[in-house]
Amino acid sequence: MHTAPTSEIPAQLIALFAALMLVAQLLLAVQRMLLTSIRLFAIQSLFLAGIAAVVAYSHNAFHVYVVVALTLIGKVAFLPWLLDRQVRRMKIIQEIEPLVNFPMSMLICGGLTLLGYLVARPFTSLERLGNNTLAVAITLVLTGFFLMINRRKAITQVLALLTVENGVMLAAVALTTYGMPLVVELGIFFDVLVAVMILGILVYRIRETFASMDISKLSQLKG
Amino acid sequence: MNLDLTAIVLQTVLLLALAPLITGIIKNWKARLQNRRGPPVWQPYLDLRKFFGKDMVISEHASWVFSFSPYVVFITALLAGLLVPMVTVQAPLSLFGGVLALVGLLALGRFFLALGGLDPASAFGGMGSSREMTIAAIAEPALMLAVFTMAIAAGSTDISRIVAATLGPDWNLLSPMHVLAFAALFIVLLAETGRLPVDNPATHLELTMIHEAMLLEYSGRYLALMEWGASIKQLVLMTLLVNVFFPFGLAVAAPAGLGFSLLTYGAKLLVVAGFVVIVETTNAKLRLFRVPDLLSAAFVLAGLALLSTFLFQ
Amino acid sequence: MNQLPQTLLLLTLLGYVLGVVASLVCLRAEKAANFCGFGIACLAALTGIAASITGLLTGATTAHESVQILPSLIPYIRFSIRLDPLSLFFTLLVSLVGLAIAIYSLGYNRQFFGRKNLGVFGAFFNSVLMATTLVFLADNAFFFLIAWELMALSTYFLVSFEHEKEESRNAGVLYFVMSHIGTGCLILGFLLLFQASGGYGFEGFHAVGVTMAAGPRNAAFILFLVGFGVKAGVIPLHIWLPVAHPAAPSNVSAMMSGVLIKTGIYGLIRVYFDFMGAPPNWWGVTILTIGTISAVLGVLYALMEHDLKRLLAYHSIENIGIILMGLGAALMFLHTGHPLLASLALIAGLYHTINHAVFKALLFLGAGAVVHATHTRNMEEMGGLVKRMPQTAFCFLVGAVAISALPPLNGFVSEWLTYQSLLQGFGTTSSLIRLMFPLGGAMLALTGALAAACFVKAYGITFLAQPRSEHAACAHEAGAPEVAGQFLLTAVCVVLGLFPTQFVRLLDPVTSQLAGFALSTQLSQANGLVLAGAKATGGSVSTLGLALMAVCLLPVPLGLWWVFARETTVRRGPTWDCGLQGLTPRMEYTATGFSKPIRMIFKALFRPRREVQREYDFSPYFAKNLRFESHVEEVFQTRIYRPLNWLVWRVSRRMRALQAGSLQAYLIYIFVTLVLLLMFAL
Amino acid sequence: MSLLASLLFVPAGAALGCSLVRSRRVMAVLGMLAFGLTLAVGVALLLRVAADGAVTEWSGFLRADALSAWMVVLISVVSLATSVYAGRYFQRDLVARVVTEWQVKEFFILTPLFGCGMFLAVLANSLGVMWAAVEATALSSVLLVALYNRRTSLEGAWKYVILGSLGLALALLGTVFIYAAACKGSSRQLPSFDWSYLVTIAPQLDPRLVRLAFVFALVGYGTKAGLAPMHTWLPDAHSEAPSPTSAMLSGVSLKIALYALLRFHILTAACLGPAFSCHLLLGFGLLSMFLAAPFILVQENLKRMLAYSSLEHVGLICVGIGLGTPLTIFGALLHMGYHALTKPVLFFAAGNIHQSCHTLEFRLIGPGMVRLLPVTVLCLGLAAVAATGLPPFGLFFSELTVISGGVAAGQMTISVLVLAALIACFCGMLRQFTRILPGEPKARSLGDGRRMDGVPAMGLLLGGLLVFSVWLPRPVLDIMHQAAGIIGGEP
Repeated sequence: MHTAPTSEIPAQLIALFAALMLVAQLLLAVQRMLLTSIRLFAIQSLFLAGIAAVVAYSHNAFHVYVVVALTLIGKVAFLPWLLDRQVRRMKIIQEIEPLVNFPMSMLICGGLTLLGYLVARPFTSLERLGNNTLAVAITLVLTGFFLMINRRKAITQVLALLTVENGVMLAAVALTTYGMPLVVELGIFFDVLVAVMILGILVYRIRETFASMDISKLSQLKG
Repeated sequence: MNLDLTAIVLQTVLLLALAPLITGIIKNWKARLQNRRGPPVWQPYLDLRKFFGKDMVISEHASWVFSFSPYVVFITALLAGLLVPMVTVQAPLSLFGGVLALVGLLALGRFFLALGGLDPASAFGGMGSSREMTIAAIAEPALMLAVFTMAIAAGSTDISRIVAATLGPDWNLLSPMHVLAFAALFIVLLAETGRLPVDNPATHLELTMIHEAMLLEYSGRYLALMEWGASIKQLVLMTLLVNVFFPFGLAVAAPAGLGFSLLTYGAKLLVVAGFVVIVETTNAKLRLFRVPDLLSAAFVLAGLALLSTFLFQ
Repeated sequence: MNQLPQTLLLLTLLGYVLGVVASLVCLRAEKAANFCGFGIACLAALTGIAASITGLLTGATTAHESVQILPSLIPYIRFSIRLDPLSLFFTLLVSLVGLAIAIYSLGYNRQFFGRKNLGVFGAFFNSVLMATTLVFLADNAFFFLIAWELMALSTYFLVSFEHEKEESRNAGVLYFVMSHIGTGCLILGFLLLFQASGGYGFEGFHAVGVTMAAGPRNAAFILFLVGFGVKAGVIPLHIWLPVAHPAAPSNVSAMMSGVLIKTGIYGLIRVYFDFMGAPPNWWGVTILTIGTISAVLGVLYALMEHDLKRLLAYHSIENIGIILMGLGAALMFLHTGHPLLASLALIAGLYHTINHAVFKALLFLGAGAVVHATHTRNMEEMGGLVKRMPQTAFCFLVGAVAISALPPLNGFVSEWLTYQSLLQGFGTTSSLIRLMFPLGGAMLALTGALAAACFVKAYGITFLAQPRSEHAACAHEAGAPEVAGQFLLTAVCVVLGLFPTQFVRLLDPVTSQLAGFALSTQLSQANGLVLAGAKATGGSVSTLGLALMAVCLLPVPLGLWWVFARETTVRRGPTWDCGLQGLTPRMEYTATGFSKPIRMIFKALFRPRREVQREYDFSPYFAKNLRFESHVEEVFQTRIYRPLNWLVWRVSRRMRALQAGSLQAYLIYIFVTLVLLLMFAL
Repeated sequence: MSLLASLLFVPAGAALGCSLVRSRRVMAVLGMLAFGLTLAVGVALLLRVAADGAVTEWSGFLRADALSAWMVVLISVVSLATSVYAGRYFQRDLVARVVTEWQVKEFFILTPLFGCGMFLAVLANSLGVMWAAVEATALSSVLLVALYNRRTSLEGAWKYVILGSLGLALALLGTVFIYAAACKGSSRQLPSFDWSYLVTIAPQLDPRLVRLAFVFALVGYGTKAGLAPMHTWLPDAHSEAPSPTSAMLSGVSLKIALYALLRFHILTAACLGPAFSCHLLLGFGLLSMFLAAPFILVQENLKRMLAYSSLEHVGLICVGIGLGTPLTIFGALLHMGYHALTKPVLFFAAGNIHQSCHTLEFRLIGPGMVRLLPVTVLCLGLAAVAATGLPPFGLFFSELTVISGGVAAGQMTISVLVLAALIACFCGMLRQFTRILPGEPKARSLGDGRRMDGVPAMGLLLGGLLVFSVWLPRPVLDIMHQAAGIIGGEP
């Protein structure tokens, strides 16, 4: 019979990594430089991969290793590279100008974290791996959501979307026995990949036609 | 109830004969009250005779409606007359229609009278028709309400039955219902017959005349028919008034007591005529837009009459 | 029992379908389309008349048989028709009027040759006839609603048939919107009945009202009143009517005013007398009051019109009011338990229904001919037409006399019956309510007198005196089919007026079905010559007798003429012009002038606005030229509908701000939704 | 070849073929063939499911029950009509130099993929795969929306993809929660993620997790299905996409998202009892209906107005399902079908008008379309009559079925609200169409007015609509009753 291994090393590692993911997220929320935030995202994904790796190791489940690999290849290496390249090629002004100023956004993120914990409270009992991972996951989703709202540039919105994705994957790893069936994982992975590519294409076209990436310029369709 | 032909014929003759006389009497008495000698009472007969003898001039704009109207006016007045009991309780045509039919017939006559006024394309005619129809329209509810009061009391719209009911044992002249309804109907009578203070039958001043304005283009025998029809209508309304409210003396069965009833009838008519004369001499003509006040007063009176049937019983 | 009416009715419906198909088939060949479409409509309508009359005479039972005409598709729908007396009576109405209009259209539509697509016109005309017939025959609320909506839809297309005119388009929209709102109320009402009876079948609805709780029952009453009231054009739901009827082609106006608004009456009778069970008192009182108000206000607004067709449209409102007075009285009698009087009042209402259908259709057809001849609907530019289009003028005169409720024509008969029921209603109750009856009667009298005034104006200004415009001066009589259609209706007017007792016999099954009494024997005295009230002593009238008597009296004036005026001559001369050089049409009395006294008397209601502009050189008494405008605004329009409309627009425009185009805003919507759900839904 | 697999492979093959050939006509024919085939297969599938229950293939990876079969038929019909319409449409666009050959090729490749994704979404048994498939449809349609590459179309596409993929991320979270709930019960080895399995164990699932899962799924798939207030991408995408794509988006893609939501709804109802999810669906449905009305009334753009009317219809479907009685669910499914037959016609006609007038703004189109494009306007008018819920077309029946079902369920107020919203939308549509269709056109002619643009496609759909309005074949009725049973939670 399987019980939540709260006292074991893996569990603590997972809790640690999850916390670090959250930290990365909060840093993203206050980050001014575009390239830096891309790297932050890479780091966050790295922690995600770490968690997956711990899970895989502690349950020595093969297919979770696949997940680890995919995450490393995709979210840690490929996507950041892609975005980075695009940013450089399009010579986007580095400055990110958010809608809400930073103290305010910090405050909101704090509130969202609180909400995440409130929502996750009833479920702590059924988490298999470490405390509050679920809370972190929900918080990641919510703050990522807030980031999307708070950013003006197309690229940054893509980034925020990816952090939301990270949150979801964290939940997947944290809540389920150990990850989801392989086919689902693969499907999700490739969807995310394709999504980012298509977003890239769109960002490029927008850049071409609007000579800017400020999506607040995209407001002709009204009513 | 079969139709009594003799009664029909007699009443028709009576109507034809009596109507101009009443007009003449009213004219004559008015003159006397105003210290004039005035025309003799049979003057209207002479007028009619003369009109019939005259050639006619018909407006070139007029159509067949113009020539058709006098007959309608004349005949509807006669028909209406046959629906009211004059000297006998049983009106000759009461089977063919009660008070509703009477009002309807008079309205039909008025309808064509007004059309005849409009037909010759003269502004006077149009003005006359417009005013005539307006006044009739606002007189109608008062008339109907007063009539309903009587009809409800008698439980029938048949005038003979109403008369019979009033003639019955439980008849008292001074019941508030009777008094109020009578007052209402009297005002309506003034309005319907084009008397002062509503209309001045004696004037030919364009802006004040109503009935005369419609007849302006008529001449010769058509004019005669129109005038005669008008006086018959007046007689009919007076008869309605007197016989519905003061039915005493009416002969119940045909031959017996006809003479007496005829006498009483004449007397009653004279009294009403006197009333009319007094009103006409003591009142000035109202402005057209004050007439509604008068008639709405009549409406209120009739309404009160109705209410009184409801309260005192 | 008797299959004949059934088969005939099915043939009728089939005929209308055939008409639709045929007119669509010869879409390109307009002459053929006109001929096929309306010719077939004529035949079908004839069959309908035959069917309904045979049904009413032979199958004089209240037990209806229901016939399935299509397989049912979805739960609750049954495409079945019923042949009970009420349906048959209204089928008679639609077929009769439809026949005349179809004949008329054969000629009237020639004006559209080369301009419009007559195939479409014929198709929609037939489909309106079919849908209306189905509305009267439907045996299932679902089916009823389908037919109802089909009718509204086809009518919408017919109203905006001349869609080049902005007026027609807007009229169509207004009509359809109002009608749809009404339909919404109907659906709700039927849903309430459905709740009570558990099905949509009419036989299940029969007297279901008694099983309902007071709340839903009254709600249903009001919903049906609104729903059918919109269609019938009851004040204050009437605003579409004076807009839509004039905008449509005249044969369509005749159709709408003659038949379509009667579907509302049919619905009210069907629901209140068949479904709702014994009514509480205030229902009847409400209906009677609304009827009275509609009658008086309708005719008053009609008087203010100088657009011939708008005037007629307002008169439709008035007559619907008169019909409702009969129905309301009947409901009150049912409440106080006087089924006999209830039947009398019902007869009055139904009689007036068919009368109005006939003479209003007649008047609209005449107006159509006139408008076509003079190219205007403004009476001020007509005049003198009695010489130029004599037959139309004659028919219109008959219609005018009939609608003014003057003896001996049909309008008088039905109003006489209404008066009778009102007067005898006074005795049915001892509460103060009973004062409503004579007061209602007085208002009815006022209505009648005003209607007479209005039609003196309409006829006098339109047909008499000098032509007021070039077009009127060179107008020509309408073609043979038009005249034929009008004469048919004229004849019906006269027949309905002179032989009421014979016609009342047709109503026996209806009244015995709905109020439990067959009155025709009581109502007819002196073997059918005289029409009596419900009580033998209640008073009687005989239009036929009066007419004959009038003929008998004719010798009097003729004799006088022969005696005194044999050798007098008749000379044609100019009208007295006060010594001017002849009268010009501009000196004639105008329609506006004619109705001025009424306008002044009812100033409080009309709130007339007048603008006078004078230009004079030296003295105000010799104006060089003078411009006079006078407007009358409908109080419902200005006080209720316009503000409402304005409000709706305002709110909608405000709401557009939600979709302002900013992606952030959209994200925030989703975010807030999510957060709220997380906080409350969990 | 087996039924379900062929449904996936045929469109995929068509896409492949289109990517290989270069002749436009061949590509169009390929599309038509593919979807014609899928339609045939779909009908076969429908008959089979109607006869003997759910069909599974690939060891239960693909599974088609009545609901799926119904959706399959709808997808095939709309896609077939779209590909029939698209050929001539893009030909005209090419003549007008609005698109390049390459963009047309892009369309013909992506559309079968779009269809393929939708088929997979309705056929997949595993919720995870279903999610992936829905995401795939979203991604394949984004580029279609952006096809014209105008500023506005890019904007529309951007909003569509951002909101869509965000929503889908939330939906994924919901999916994960369901899976987690499934994991709880079972022991160490991976539990199956199959819907057919989950629905059996649903009563044992942890209610709190399921509740959470449904909330996320509702917001997520609701965004894709265009439920207010998550609908904001809908008018932008629909108005900016090429008309064939708009037709597919509005005709089926919304319903696919709704279908996914329904699967969650069924699980939730089975676990928590119907009240929770039904009430949420009711709320969102009503909100959508009421939000649609004013926007329709004051809309200035034809296709945006059509999009809002889709919003209204989706809302009605949600209400029907939320009311939760067999009758209302039946009505909702019926409504899905009729709407799928109606809305594409409207978009096709709008496409014709767009190509003729080069604008979609009502005031620029101006009155008198009936004179300029009689045939198009005839189809548009018929479809509009249907879409506003007037007889003799089916939507009248389905709407009335839903309403009366609501009354039968004792939900009088809901029915009243629905009716009010429907009437409001009707008034708006009537007013808007009266602005452009009738009347005397401004002094310009659009060349040959008798052109038969897109008549085959519109005729196909309208014919089907008319036929199925008066006559529903027995199997179809059975299918819908079975589906209603499934949604209603019967085993």
